[in-house]
Amino acid sequence: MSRADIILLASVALLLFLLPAISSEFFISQIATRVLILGIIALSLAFLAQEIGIISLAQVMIAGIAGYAIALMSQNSAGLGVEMPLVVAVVGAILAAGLAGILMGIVAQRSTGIYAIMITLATSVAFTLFARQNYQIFNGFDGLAGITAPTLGSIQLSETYHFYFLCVIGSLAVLMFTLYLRKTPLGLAFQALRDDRQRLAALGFRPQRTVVVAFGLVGLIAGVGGILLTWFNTRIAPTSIGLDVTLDVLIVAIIGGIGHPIGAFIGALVFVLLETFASDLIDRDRFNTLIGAVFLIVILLSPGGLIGFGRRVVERIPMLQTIVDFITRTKREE
Amino acid sequence: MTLFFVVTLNGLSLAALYFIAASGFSLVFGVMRVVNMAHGSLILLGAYVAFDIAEWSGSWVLGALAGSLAAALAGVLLQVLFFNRMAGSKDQQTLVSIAVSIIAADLMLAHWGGLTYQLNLPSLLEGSIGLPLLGVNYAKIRIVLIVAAIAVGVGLWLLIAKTNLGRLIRAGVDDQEMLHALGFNVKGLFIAVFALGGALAGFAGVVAATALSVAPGTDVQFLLAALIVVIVGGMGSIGGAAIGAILVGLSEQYGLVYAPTYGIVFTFIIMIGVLGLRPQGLFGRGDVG
Amino acid sequence: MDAQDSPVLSASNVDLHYGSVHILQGISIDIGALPRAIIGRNGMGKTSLCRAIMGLLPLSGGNINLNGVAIDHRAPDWRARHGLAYVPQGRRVFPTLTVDEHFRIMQRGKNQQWTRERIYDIFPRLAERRSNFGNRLSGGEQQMLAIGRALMMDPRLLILDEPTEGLAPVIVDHVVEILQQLSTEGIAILLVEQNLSVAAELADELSIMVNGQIIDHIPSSQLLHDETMQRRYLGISLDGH
Amino acid sequence: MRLKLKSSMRSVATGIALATMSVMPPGAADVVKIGGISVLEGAFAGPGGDGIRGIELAIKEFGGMIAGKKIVLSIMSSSGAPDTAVNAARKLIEQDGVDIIVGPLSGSEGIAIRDFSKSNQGVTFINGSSAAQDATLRNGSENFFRFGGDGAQWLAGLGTYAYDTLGYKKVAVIAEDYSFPYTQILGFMIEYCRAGGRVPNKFWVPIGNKDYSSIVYAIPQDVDALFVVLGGSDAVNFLTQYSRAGGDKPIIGGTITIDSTILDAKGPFKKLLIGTPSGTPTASENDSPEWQGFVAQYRKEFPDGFSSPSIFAHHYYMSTKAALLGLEKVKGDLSNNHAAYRKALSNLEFDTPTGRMKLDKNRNGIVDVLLTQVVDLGNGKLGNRVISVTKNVSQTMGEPEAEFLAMGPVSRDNPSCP
Repeated sequence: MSRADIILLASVALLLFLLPAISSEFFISQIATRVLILGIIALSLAFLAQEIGIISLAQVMIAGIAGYAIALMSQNSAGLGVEMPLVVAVVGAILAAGLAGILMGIVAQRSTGIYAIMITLATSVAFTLFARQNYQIFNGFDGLAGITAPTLGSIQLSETYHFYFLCVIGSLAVLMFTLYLRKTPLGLAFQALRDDRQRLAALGFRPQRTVVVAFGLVGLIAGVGGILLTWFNTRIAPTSIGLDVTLDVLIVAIIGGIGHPIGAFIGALVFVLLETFASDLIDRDRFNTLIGAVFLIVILLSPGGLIGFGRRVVERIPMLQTIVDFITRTKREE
Repeated sequence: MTLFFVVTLNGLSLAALYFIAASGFSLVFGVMRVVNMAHGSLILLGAYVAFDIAEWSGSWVLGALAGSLAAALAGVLLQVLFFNRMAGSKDQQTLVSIAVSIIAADLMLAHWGGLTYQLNLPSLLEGSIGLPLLGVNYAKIRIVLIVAAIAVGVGLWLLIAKTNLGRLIRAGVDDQEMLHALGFNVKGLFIAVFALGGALAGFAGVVAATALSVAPGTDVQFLLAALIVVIVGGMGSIGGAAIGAILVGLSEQYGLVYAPTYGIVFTFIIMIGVLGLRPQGLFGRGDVG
Repeated sequence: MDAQDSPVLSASNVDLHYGSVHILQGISIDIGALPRAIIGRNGMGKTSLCRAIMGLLPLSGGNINLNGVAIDHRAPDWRARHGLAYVPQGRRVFPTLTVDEHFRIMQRGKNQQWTRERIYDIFPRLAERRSNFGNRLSGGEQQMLAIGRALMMDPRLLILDEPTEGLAPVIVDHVVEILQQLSTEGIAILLVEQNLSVAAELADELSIMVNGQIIDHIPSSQLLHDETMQRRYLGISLDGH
Repeated sequence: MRLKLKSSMRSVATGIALATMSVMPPGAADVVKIGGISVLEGAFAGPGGDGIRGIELAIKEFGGMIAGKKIVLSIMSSSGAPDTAVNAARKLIEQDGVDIIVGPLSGSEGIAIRDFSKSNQGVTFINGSSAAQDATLRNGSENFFRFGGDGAQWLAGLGTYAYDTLGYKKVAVIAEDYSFPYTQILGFMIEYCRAGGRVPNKFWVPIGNKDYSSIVYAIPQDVDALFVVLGGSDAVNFLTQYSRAGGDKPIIGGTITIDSTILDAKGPFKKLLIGTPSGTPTASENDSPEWQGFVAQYRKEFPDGFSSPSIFAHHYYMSTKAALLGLEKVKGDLSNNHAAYRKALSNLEFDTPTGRMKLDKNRNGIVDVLLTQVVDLGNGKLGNRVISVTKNVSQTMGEPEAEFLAMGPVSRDNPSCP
């Protein structure tokens, strides 16, 4: 991680930990917590898009696989699965997501552009439909309910603030993971893959294997999001990971822009605020028009997402530019 | 055995509907490299307008014309208002079309309500005919559907291969700037392509509203079908779209009858299989990024 | 420039920037009945000048008149319809159109002077290959096709950007012959070349372009025989490219 | 209560942060806040919108005031999916501070809200039109009430009528593959099978399927009728394709197959519905003055609504009215986690447009159900004629509870009598 990233992460962490002191319980549970969970899942999409240039619409499905895994390894309303110790369940669920990512990567390893989007979308829809039709494992349309975040000693993680802090920690962890990954040789191989598959091969990497590894790693990120999502909703069902959720996550990643991992969370914030308050801002029947219009404006005005927009604003304001220059200069000294 | 043949025929006639829905989408993609996610909205709009006009005039033909025309106009508006201004960025065009489809769905809901709409069949197409050899009755409209799809397919092929507009479209895809420098108004040409793609979408809506029915959500349903068909067949290839439509239509109908529980998953498995083995689709060119 | 000649095209003080790079710097040129040739090395701005005249690149200064009328605000298609025809570097024929289809899209009506048949007359080779697609032609055939389709605009001025690049010598001779013939038929010609002998054969005077400026006009015969001058201005020799 | 205190302490900060967004009516003590959850987008938007009309109708009937307090209504849309219903409820509770929630619309949403209600004791939940059996029968929640009954109850009398009166010995079922149709089919089959009828085939159609042409040909020729539990465009498509293929078996409909949301749909398929028997609490041609008064009120308030209120409008109306009557009984006292209020709701007995309403011990409605038949009203309008009334239908369809529960939860294969 660069010093600029450390400064950024530290300030974000500080802000997130102080947030409960200045906002309502509603804001914490319905806005902030959802933003973080959505942000984590969107980050797995945005990171893949940025690092290897492939937009995967399978990330929500992969999160859902972790969600189903944690549900099946916990007590649930349908009485399906086997209850496991917490550590086994959590690690198992994240690994399941990683494995699902690897499988997705193997299937999609040769695809690029619109075809990569479509093969991941098809896989995601196929899984969702399978889960909806299957009652033996997935309990069909109704899915699995009654899954609460666990209690660690005396700390009840399902309590609003505890769960929020859990999500903050999860978000910071995946952010650090992605920022760290970018600087490793593997991260550099990813970027080479994005820029020129042939050149990567010339460097001695096997492009398709690198794609699979990348899918596996972002699968782990989506897995973290999936577990938190399932604990947050206390349930998982095919509709939790359906086509509209998949498109929501895509929109979040796009609004945020794919320039910096933090963008996914900024996109999530805009999205959740809109989704929650659109019906207050406008005659309730037409809230979707408002949501669509805002997306349209964001896309038309800032091709690089809000991160790109932010960059342009910074360039216009000398003081901010000085600060950024300062940070980037310290980065160069490293 | 009779059931198998009838189901096959059903699969083919459903494929015909999907092909019509996908043809405009594929055309616009083939020419402009725009993945127009608002294509489903154009289909639904065409159906609604066709219903209103058919109801008002009592004529299915007038309704169908009006529906196609309305969708063509909407397609032109999309091109003029949005796509034209961001010619460079394909991703951005796709995203804009998603945003437009969200708004369009909501506005159409506001105007036409949540009801289901079905168009009156022209009396010529009502009822069923006996199928020789099989000894069952079969709906005329579904036979007509297959004929209509073949007509659309052949018409599109003739248009692209044999007419001056088709030549200009191909030249525009090859080298837009050169065509411009040879004295052609390229913007106008692309508007024409969008009008044609929109008209095909509107016609698909008319056909869907006649053979089945339309309601909120029909837009997404047909967009998804068109996407799958075109992706399996290969973006921008009319022949590919036909093959893709047949694969999808057949798998849906076989699945429905022979494997009701998981049949619905088949289509997507086929799509995953095709793209896994041939990432550019069955008939796609490899140059799509 | 001969005095009785009122120019078809006249560019004065044309400036063009690409980003912060000043590509054309105050170029002035008149093109009348006699062919004009501009020579210069790669990257000197020759292609940019052609594109600017065609309207494919926006000027940042100066102006261009066609038959005495300012056309700076006109789009490429307008310019093409009003007498400018462009044969670009690299030919840029349409790969998915056949030879015949290239000409068919250029057909406008009865009053057209240059018809398909006339093009096939001067390029019999193309008539033989009329149903071949653009990407299935040799370089020479592509060049004939590019010239042919430009002619179908019935141009007042033909702008050719390195038309002999990469062609076999016998084809080069044929192209030059055709251009000379066109010139005698009253079509103004602007030729941009690296090949000194081709340029010299077509035009009596050569304009020399260096770093976005036309630095000198020299009679062809003089430049052809003065190797020192060739090296000084062009860094090239007769044997060319 | 800790929850509430915290939120008021922080309300100042929120007010600044969300100045433009938060809805904070003045004099919060003098209002009672009600939240509505329905589906206002996608395929269910028609039914969902009518549900909201029902809520508004009930509030209007009370003049917008109850027990001296002003009624403040907040609406949230769900997508028909369980998660979105829960998120809508959270927003209504935590942001808008509602005391009572009316909703949701569909089966799986209802079960999700029932689960959610268990951890939100500060709020009382009154079901809208969601009709999955298990929302109240198994695993009920003390603060989740369902006045409208479930999907099985709505078809009371239909199975017996089909076997005894219409003489159908064998029926094939065509239905969408999820919990609401399962529940409706149970309601039909429990009587039909007991009477001696047989259901040799059930054709489960995946949600989202629109082309039924092949199902049409797979239906065996030796059945006497088809029992069709499809809603919206699915019903339209099936009936059209069945008829165009020359199918001529009589149709028996599920409740949503003959609801005004379909009878009002536009197109020629409508004539295919004429004569279809079904069961529902709401029938347009119900002559009772209560129902006719309700229809008149509905038509007056919502000229752009359906020609007759749908089951969604009625159920949301009835649920909202129950909520308000309960408030009236306790004079708006919601203290002590609504203890008195919930007691009042549990014991509430009141007249609805569809008969007298009271709850069983699981807080599920004991309803009067109409056996109906679709009739042509002229001018291209369809309605439902009442054939007979079954009063006081309980959730166990008249069976002893233990025996009923022993049959196990409804599914694709339960019940079965091939």
